[in-house]
Amino acid sequence: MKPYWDVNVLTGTKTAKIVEDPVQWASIIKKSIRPLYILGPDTVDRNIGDKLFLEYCLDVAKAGNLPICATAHVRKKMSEMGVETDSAYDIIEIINHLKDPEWQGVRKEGNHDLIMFTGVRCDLAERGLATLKHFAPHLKTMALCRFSHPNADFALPVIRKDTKWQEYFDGLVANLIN
Amino acid sequence: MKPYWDVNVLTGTKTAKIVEDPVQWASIIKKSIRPLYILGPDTVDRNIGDKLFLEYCLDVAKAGNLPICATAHVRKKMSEMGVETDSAYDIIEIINHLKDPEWQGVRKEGNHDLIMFTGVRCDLAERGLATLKHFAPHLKTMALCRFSHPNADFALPVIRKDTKWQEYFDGLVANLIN
Amino acid sequence: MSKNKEETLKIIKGEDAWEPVGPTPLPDITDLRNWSMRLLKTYKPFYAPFCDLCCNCTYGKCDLTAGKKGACGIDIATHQARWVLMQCCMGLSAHGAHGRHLIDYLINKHGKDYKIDLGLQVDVEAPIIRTVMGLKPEILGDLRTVIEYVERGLIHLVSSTHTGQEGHYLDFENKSLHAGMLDLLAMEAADIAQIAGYNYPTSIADTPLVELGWGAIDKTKPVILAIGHNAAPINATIDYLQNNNLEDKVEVCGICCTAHDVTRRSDRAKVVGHLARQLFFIRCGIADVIITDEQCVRTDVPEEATRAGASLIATSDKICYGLEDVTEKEIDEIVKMITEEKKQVLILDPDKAGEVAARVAIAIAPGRKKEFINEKTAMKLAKECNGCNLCSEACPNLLSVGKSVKEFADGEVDKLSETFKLCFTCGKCEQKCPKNIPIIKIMQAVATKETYKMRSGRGPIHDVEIRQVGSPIVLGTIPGIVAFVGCSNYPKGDKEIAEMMDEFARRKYIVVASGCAAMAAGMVKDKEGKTIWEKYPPGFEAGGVLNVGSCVANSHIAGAAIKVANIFAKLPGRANYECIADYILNRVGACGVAWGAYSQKALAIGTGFNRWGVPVVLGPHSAKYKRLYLSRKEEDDWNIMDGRTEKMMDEYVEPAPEHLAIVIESKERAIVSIAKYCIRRNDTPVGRQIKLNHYIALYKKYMGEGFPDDLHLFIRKPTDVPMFFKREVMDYLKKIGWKPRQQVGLPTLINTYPTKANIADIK
Amino acid sequence: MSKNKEETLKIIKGEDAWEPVGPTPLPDITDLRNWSMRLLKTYKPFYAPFCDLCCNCTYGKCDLTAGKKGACGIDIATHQARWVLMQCCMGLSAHGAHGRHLIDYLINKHGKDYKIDLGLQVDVEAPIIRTVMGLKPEILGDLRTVIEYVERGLIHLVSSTHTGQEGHYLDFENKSLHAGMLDLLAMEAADIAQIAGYNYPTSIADTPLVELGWGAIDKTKPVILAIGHNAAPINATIDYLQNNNLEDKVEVCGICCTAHDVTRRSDRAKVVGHLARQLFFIRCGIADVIITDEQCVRTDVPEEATRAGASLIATSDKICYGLEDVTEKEIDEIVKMITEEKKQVLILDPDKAGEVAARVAIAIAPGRKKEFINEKTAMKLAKECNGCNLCSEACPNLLSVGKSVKEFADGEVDKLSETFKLCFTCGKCEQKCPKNIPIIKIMQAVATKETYKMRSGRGPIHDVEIRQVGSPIVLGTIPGIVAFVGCSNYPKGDKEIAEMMDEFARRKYIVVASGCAAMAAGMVKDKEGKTIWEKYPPGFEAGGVLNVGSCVANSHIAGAAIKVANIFAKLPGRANYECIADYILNRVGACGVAWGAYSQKALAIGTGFNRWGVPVVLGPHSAKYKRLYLSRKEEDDWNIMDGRTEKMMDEYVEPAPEHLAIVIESKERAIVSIAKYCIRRNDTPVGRQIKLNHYIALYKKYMGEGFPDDLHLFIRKPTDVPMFFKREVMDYLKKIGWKPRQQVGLPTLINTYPTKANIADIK
Ligand code: SF4
Ligand code: SF4
Ligand code: SF4
Ligand code: SF4
Ligand code: SF4
Ligand code: SF4
Ligand code: SF4
Ligand code: SF4
Repeated sequence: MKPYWDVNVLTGTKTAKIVEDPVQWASIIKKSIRPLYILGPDTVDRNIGDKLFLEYCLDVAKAGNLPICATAHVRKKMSEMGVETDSAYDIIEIINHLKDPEWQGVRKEGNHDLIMFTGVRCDLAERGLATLKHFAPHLKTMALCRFSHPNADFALPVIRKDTKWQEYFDGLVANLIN
Repeated sequence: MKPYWDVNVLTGTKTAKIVEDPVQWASIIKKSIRPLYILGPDTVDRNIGDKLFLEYCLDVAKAGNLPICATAHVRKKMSEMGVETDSAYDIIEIINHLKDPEWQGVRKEGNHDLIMFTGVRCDLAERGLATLKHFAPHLKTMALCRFSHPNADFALPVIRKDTKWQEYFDGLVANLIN
Repeated sequence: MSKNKEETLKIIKGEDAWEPVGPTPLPDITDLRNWSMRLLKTYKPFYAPFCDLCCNCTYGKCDLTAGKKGACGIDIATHQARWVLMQCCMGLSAHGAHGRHLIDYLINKHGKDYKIDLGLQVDVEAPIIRTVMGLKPEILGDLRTVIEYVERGLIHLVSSTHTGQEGHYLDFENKSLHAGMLDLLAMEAADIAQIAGYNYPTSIADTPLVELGWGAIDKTKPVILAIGHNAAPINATIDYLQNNNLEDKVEVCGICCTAHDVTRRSDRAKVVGHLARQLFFIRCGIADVIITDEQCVRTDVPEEATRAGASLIATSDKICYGLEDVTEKEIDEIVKMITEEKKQVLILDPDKAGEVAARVAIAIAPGRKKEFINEKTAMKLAKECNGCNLCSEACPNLLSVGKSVKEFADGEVDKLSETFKLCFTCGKCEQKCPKNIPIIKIMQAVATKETYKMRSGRGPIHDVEIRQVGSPIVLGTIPGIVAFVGCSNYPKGDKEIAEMMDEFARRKYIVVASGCAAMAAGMVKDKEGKTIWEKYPPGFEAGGVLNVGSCVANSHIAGAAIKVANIFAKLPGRANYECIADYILNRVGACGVAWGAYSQKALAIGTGFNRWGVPVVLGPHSAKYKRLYLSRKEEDDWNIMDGRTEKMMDEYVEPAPEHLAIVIESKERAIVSIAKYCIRRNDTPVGRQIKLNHYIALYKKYMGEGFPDDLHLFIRKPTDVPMFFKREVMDYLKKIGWKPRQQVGLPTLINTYPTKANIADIK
Repeated sequence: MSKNKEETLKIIKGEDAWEPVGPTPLPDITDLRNWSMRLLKTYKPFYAPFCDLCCNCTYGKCDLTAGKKGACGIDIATHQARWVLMQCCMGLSAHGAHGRHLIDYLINKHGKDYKIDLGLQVDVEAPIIRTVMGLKPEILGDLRTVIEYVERGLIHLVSSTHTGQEGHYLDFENKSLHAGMLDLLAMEAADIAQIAGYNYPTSIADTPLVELGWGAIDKTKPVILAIGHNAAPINATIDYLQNNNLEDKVEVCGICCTAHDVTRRSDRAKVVGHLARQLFFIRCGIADVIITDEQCVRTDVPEEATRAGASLIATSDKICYGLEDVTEKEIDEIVKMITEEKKQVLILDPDKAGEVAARVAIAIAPGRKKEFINEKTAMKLAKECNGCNLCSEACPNLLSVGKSVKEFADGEVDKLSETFKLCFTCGKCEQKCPKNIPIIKIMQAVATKETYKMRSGRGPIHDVEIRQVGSPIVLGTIPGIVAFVGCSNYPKGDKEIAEMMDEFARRKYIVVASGCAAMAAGMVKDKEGKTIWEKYPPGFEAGGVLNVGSCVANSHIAGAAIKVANIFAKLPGRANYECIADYILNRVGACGVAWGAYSQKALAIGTGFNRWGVPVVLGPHSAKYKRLYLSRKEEDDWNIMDGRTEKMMDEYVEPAPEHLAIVIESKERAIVSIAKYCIRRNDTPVGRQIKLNHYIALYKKYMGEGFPDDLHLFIRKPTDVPMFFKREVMDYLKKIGWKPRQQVGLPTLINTYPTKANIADIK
């Protein structure tokens, strides 16, 4: 499975499992004990259809009761929207923390066992996922990104249409609530 | 599709089409105009079941009326068996020739449009296929090899069992004759 | 293993007693290893593998995923570190070889005893060379000694990347840091050589404003375009034009650092733009003659020059393009070969190349047509687009170029124009297009034709400037020196560079730029139509905005930090690397920003700055460098010695600077972080107040209300709290249970690890 | 661009008039470019990409598949060539840095004026240095001059691998050839330095037979194992043992080239084996102390030494393993740290390291148990195998190791024993095993405990030998010099090396070996129990089998070819590279064989030989080097000049040598091809008869009945046809319509391309 961006083509052996079905995606999240949802700046710099990308993500976070790590300048928009973030590391910093199994996590309850992210710049995200693949065997990674990420443990297929992307979010939220 | 040998894992974007069905394999050969069958030393150094590997290959060549290029020391066994080879370059030399669209081929009728090989040392074959992938856009390559070859245009899946491998040969011969 | 004391002293002219020789003259790879290891203890390597495999030797490919070792025993971290070292060596070699050629060339011209004189304002002519080697260069020949030392170091470094050599990533990092150090050294030698040999201005701050932008090039004249980093041939063109009264008749312009350097020679030369405008400018066909020298030159210039109808003269052994070497032929004959036989040639004699370029340009220009494509024609070309987006998928800057082309075909100009501003004109999109749409050409129609100004490079910071700002820098009352360096692989275009620089200049930081960044900064105008170069003063002072020059001039930025220690604070600098670096790390609030770093050189430079104790912020693309140096502020070793008492502090000390090399995803976040990374443990309460004031204000501006969640770590006592936020902050501190603590007196790492450095020196 | 004639003459002591200075003293990258280009015209680069992508800079990864260019404009061929240059630079640096350290160390010991004296038999002490640089080295200081020249060359070469530099693959190849040339130069300097500095034997041919094989190591004594390529520390151990009358009490042994070099110092030292036995031998636990120096050392030695209970002393700045540098501590203290605190240490002073090793070994050996695992226990371990073959998939030598383990568990020993013979003990299989089966350990049980003999390295070929064989070599009556060099990445084990060498020695070729190949050749006995080293005479003569020594001694093989031109044929050699290389290419029937080449060094060495005009045959793994130099015998440019008439030949001239660098898949085919690659255009009819006789005979033996399909190309006149096959061949020639043609008189390429070389010199 080639990711959307050529620069992210995998040169490796361990590649993501593609999860086409939001039901399955939701069930992976639900099985985790201490998940973390990382939000990158694309979520505040883009819309999906008419709605801010971030709103979809916050719906997911809420539905799954996922603690958030707002990277880059995402915190600003969140605070404008009156949503508090659990933490605000930049992407490289949070990954650096996640590498350490002894780290206590953003809620000081222990390191996370599942990392999901959305809206991180795709080439940077892929590097971060590579770091975690090699150096954080204690956790699993999920790329909730329409451009697909081979270095994650679980990734989406490339989703070309906005409507499909919205549908995935909707399906996910629905299944996380149930 | 990972090939059997780790050292041959693809780091690239253009990867072989896996042809599981000998019918399809045969039809690709049949559609070619000037095919060439390259035989490597594994064909004389190994058996499949009780029969010399080479014998299967010669059956294929015969069924498909394929000119042969015997590489390494394959010629010796062939001549002992009383079979004449059309040419006897070593693997790198034949590939070097194939790169040139103006080359006249082993039968001096023009360069080949389809190259198939069997029994070349797997890591070396893969390098040769890479050469052709990049530098011989004028021809297609087929790896009739149970260990699978990502750099070919068409490759087999990994075939672990001798019996399956024999079956593939049998199917191929049957379909080439028809 | 191989150090001979007598020989060392001979090389550095030990008898020359300008300062006593410090503990580490001509350091070998292992001589500063303990310093590296001490840095790496706090700033640990962070690896982001770009590939899971190693393909370095014929045992490969080896899969190193998640703990697996290669056939040689190497693991993924060590392999990444090895790769980084190799890349640093490439960068170091690029500068070193460039320096070697320039110096040899100038020695051939002027003799090896030619004096180095940087003018009235610069007495400490070579702070890096002095501190690293213990040598005070006085003549061109001394600069060759520097390069010889660099060459000697290089072979050992490259050697250790061979399969079956170094086995620990920390030792590879020590070697990378060493390579970085040698890189800055070579750059200093190279820039001093060209300043001396070409009489570039060095003792004035307000160097001329030169014209910038492709729009500035007068197409009606013959146009000579130089691309690369070694101005020797294009400087020879300038000489030829001047000597023949042709300066008015011919346009000389440059891309990349050669552009900087030729404008230091003649302010009538023009700057087309940075690296990322290469293919665009060649293809638009304005240049009649292209001179390539070395580094960051597209490898397909011969093909593109032919396509554009331009003549090509290659001039470097680094870039020969398979062309015929005509160096030994007569000039007339060469001109004929180019103009009549339409040959592209290699001329290894810069003087000859310079003259040939001028003569060819004058000969062929009249016969050439030069027009940008118009919008209508471009739209017609774009109409073929089927919206498949294969082009977009290929884009290294993740641009939706396909969408822009499609919309442009439908008459929508702005989107494509925006895309062009973010585009590197790398050409990858175009070659993937199944409809063969000439995307780059189409972009000509939407590219601005505006012209801009850039201040030409000024070289080293003056000693007197250092004396003036030394104290406020070290006390913290000048909140920091922010240096924008490196290449143009920007995530979001030139604009962000100008914005970042403006933000800090307004806040009275000292803002320095070089190389492509200096050009990018000039490509944006404010409401009054002024670029940042016109808006701010050019001195090394609070609120000053400086262009030091080309890539090799980056050395002067490190040089300025060293001079703060050596000139202002009077630390003995000679062969005293660790003390000076320790001083910089703990007391000089400098931060490098390489927002668009793409090259191996930028990696080496950044790593070199890191060894001097200067943190570097990188843009998102730079995660592909594979290695960063990060701390974790609450977990890592911030233990430090109070240099006055020579005792370890027995309480937590602020994590400053927090990281040595970090990638930050967005400009907004980067700005906030840069302000933080200018904090030093030596700040006085007033200085700390000023720095925290900016940190908090920028945080509020870019990150939203509230306070940075690490603010308390940087507040030692209530006197550190900025007035403006006083009450709010004090409330917050109370809420989170903050407790006051001591300020470190003369913070230092010396003696916290095994070292031959003398702690007395840092006092 | 930077050549200064006076300085050049000063560096090479131009006033020293042993020969007039030729056209190319101290050549820069571009000075021999025309020679490279001429070679590359016939021997075109062949690229086999190992990866379709480039990941060199932060614009990547760029997909270069089939015609696509990267963001910097590079295409796949040029990128491959760049990669190869980088790899050649690594190899060159490994030897160069090794030479630099050795020379500096020996200069510190003996002074820079220490005379180089290679004994009565060697007057032309440094044929490569003389020919390339124009320098005749007389003292150690002169060897340092050589390395300085190499260092100067290196920085330019590495520089051109930077992104945005060289844009044509042919120019990258010229640079690789230059790197290869510098590599051989550095090796010559390094080996001469150690011969001079350590008094290695040099003027005798029958150097001692030393013991070879792990079985040869006396486990009951303290065992010190040296791994790597720089014998300085282990030589110091020998000194210490000798000075303290402990030589009998301690076993000193080595792996890889250090083993060669320590046996040149003391023939009581033993050779464990080559590179590929490293992990096996460490894990079997026989070594009490491991000394690592540099190159081809597993990167995980610290971990493996700990696991095996051995002490570890690292001794090189190339390999520091992150260990504490204890160089400055007292020996007693270091010994204590190792024996009591169980620390692994870094000691950068070879003398100190050597002594510490001896003292530690003596101290700890009595407390250690050393036993190979027995078959029964091993089988028990193997019983866990589930036959999943994940181990096999990981094997870089494509071994069915899983099957062997499974069958071993069922009591079948032979298969595993066979597998072990082909195994590199790289350990990749083991780490993939889901059942954690200790495969390498199990193999101990089936590994032969036999001991062998190897002739220790002899250094340069003697001038008198050259005088004796010069004529028959050039006439062709000695059918060829076949040199087996390089590493142990053999496709089918050590055996093939011994077989190939035996085939050519029996046929009265001159057979030379070095490095790992010399060891592999000794690991096989004939029916009478003799290794090839015991079976054939050790002189440079027809049917002789020689070990020149470690990797750096490979230079003496090129040296011998040069000496044929310079001593026997009296060609002026000084700074006369092209003439000498041309002579070798056309008249010296030498062929290198690097059957198991794995390293960047081997690549550089091979490329260096190519530039001298010596073809190299590589084993199948070496396709992973990505580049070969191949001709097509019927299509390519075989035009050549008759040196006597100075006219181009107007008819087809035999394609000899046919390729410069080729990978051959099987030993059988390689043997036939090697015989062919020894054919030269200069062969007299008698010489050609002899060569063709072997070619035909070997063809029939390994390729079956009939004749090679290119036989006719090598037959000029009926007098070229070997007696034995006369009638058969003449019939065949008639059948295919062969026509006789002229023999070239003094075949040469000089003056067939632009060159400063003087054709008069080749006469
Ligand atoms: S260098 Fe090491 S990891 Fe890389 S291919 Fe060679 S053996 Fe494998
Ligand atoms: S030319 Fe511009 S738009 Fe096209 S791929 Fe390169 S950066 Fe992207
Ligand atoms: S690849 Fe070509 S056709 Fe496809 S979207 Fe891009 S410009 Fe349009
Ligand atoms: S390291 Fe680079 S060149 Fe090597 S396999 Fe990976 S992507 Fe390809
Ligand atoms: S060096 Fe060139 S091909 Fe390689 S990643 Fe960089 S831009 Fe792409
Ligand atoms: S240790 Fe031997 S059998 Fe195992 S993978 Fe390496 S070469 Fe193959
Ligand atoms: S991986 Fe382990 S279990 Fe599987 S075949 Fe190999 S030895 Fe047996
Ligand atoms: S021959 Fe190869 S493996 Fe052996 S020691 Fe030399 S470089 Fe290393």
